[in-house]
Amino acid sequence: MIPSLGPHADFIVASYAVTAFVVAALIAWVVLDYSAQRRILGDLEDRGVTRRSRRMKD
Amino acid sequence: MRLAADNLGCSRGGRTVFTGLSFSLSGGEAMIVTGRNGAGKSSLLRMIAGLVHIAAGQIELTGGDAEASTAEQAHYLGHHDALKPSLSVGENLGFWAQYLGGDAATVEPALEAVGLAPLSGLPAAYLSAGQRRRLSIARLIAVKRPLWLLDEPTSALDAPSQVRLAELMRVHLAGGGIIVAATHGPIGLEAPRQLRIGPGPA
Amino acid sequence: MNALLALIKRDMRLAMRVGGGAMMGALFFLIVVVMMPFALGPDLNLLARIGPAILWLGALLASLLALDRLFATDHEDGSLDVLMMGPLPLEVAVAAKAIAHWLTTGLPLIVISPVLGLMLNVELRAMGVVALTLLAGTPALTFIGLVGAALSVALRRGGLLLAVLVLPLTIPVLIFGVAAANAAIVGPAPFGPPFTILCALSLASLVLGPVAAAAALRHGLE
Amino acid sequence: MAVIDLANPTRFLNLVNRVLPWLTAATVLLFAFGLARAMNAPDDYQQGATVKIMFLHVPAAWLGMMGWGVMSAAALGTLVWRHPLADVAGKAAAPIGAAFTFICLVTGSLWGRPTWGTYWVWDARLTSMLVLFLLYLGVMALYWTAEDPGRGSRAAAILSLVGAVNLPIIKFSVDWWNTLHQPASVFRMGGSTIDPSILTPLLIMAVAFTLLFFTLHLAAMRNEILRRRVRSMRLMQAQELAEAGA
Repeated sequence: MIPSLGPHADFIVASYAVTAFVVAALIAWVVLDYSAQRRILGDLEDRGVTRRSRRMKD
Repeated sequence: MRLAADNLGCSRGGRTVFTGLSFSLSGGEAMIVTGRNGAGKSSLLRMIAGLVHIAAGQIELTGGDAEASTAEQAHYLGHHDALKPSLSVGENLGFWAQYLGGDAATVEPALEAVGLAPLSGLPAAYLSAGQRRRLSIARLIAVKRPLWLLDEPTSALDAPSQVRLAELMRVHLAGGGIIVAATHGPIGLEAPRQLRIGPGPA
Repeated sequence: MNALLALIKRDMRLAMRVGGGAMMGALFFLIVVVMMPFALGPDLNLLARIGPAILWLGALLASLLALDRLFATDHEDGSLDVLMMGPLPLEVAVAAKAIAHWLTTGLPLIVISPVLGLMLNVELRAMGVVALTLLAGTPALTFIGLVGAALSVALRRGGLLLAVLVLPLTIPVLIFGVAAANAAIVGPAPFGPPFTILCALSLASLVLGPVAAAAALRHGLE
Repeated sequence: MAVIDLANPTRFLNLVNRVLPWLTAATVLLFAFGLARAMNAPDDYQQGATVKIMFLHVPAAWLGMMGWGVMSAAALGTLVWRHPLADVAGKAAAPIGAAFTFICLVTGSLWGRPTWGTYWVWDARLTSMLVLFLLYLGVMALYWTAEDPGRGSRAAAILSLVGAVNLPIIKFSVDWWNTLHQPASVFRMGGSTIDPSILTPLLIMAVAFTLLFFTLHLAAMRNEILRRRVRSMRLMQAQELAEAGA
């Protein structure tokens, strides 16, 4: 299944590895940022802080 | 504990601000410095804090830590709050507590004392002017130093906070501390000593 | 010691938070180095020959550019007053700020310099040498710049004044930094002497810089 | 009606929450398909197997440029229509566009080593991408430096539009500078010479990368909306305490 990559296999593998790494970093950034923001929001809501828009509705 | 100033003189940019100023305060005493704008109230406080060069005369704090200079035994509360907006309330106070020789355990009670404990995790950028001022005052509580130099301490504070500050000052004086405050108005202390700098009506 | 670490930690934290300048120096370095071939032409042989010099000039400008706010922000928000009343001698406090600044600005420059070396066709081994000279020399730049930063606070003038004050003082660092890099890459002069002098310059400025900066700050308080 | 609905961040969040799993699944499937086709693509008669780098390099280049396009469109939305989601979209696009441009530069450099014998050549294409990368870093630095998100996003919007106008000029001048100094001897990957056996996987990979871009972009926009919500709640927290007279 694995095709031969010729004399420059290192560079090809390196390209795919770098791309995979950068994409993984982007995904990690998005996911970690999401959970961090959710955690802070949860903390604030636990402390009873409300958003302005919600308070006006009450 | 005694703070004595003898024949102090101050000049800024070649202009003489005041000369021949002498006073002496012992532990538990507070002094209010009054005078019109530019009379040198702030300069006097900064001189005692070691932040302005003493042009003439001398200042001495006796009966405290013999190893430390006057500046190291004093807290100076200036016009600026010495806060970093990107650090949280707790981080700001925690840094000053550590830097000035206190320890981290004093941060929480100090925030409690100025009523900012619920905001500990909030970046200081979100604070109002009065809250920033109170956080600045918390520094005086977190690290124990006998001499408080307060420049317009009540500015930006609302009435309840002024009452709270007066209470903190009374506790400090009762513990043998000394307060020198420059102010235009009353700061809520009973019968402090008065020092008027400069000629003319206040 | 506690106070010293607290100050270093605070300054590094400030540099890395929103509004901080941790990566700005590295970004400026990148841009200055990338601009060079547009002026010189993309001749790889020429770039390889003058690559170390370009990298050194870029690092010099980048480390000074980020320095002018070092004391200015602390001065404006009143922190400097409180810093001066701490138990640390002012010389030590000033050195702590310089260390934090080097860690957040100087170190990233060295870390990205190999990538920029690649673009200037500097070969890999030579790039290691250039990075080594930068590692030895950039502390000198920071600690010399420290004096300028303190003077510009005292004189209440920032920005370009700092560069005008400090750039002439960094000439020796530039000379021996580039000389050491070139000696190792093209020869024929030995690498040892200029590199040793470079290290000596860094060590000397490590001592003299904070003393002079503290004197400038104290004097500026008149 | 639909636009007004989307202008409400809560509605938008609900939409993102519903769409994101499907989009993620589609991206993964398309990547699996595209990578399998790319692996089995025949070698180029001139460049051999290194042509496989193209399946990453070319889509990354397209998306690097498209990222700036998204930012410019968002900038128009911010400046002209003051759409509340527009500056969220602009801010979220910048790091993603920069990352794809970075992938393009690195894979280009790794492709260049066997092709040109050196990692970096000041070739017009790569140099233009490098300038684009620098512009991305500038915009990100601007977002990073501004403490007030509103002011920061307007400044960044102006910078994105100026960049969008400038990019063709930069491209032209870099081409001119490059031909002035070097004979145009670098390899070409012009349109019609590509064999379908390579073109098909390339197009599949391009679509996969595009889906990846939008998946990440939507997720990053959701994060940014939450971040702004945190900010406004913190402001409320400080204010409520002040009102309580504490």
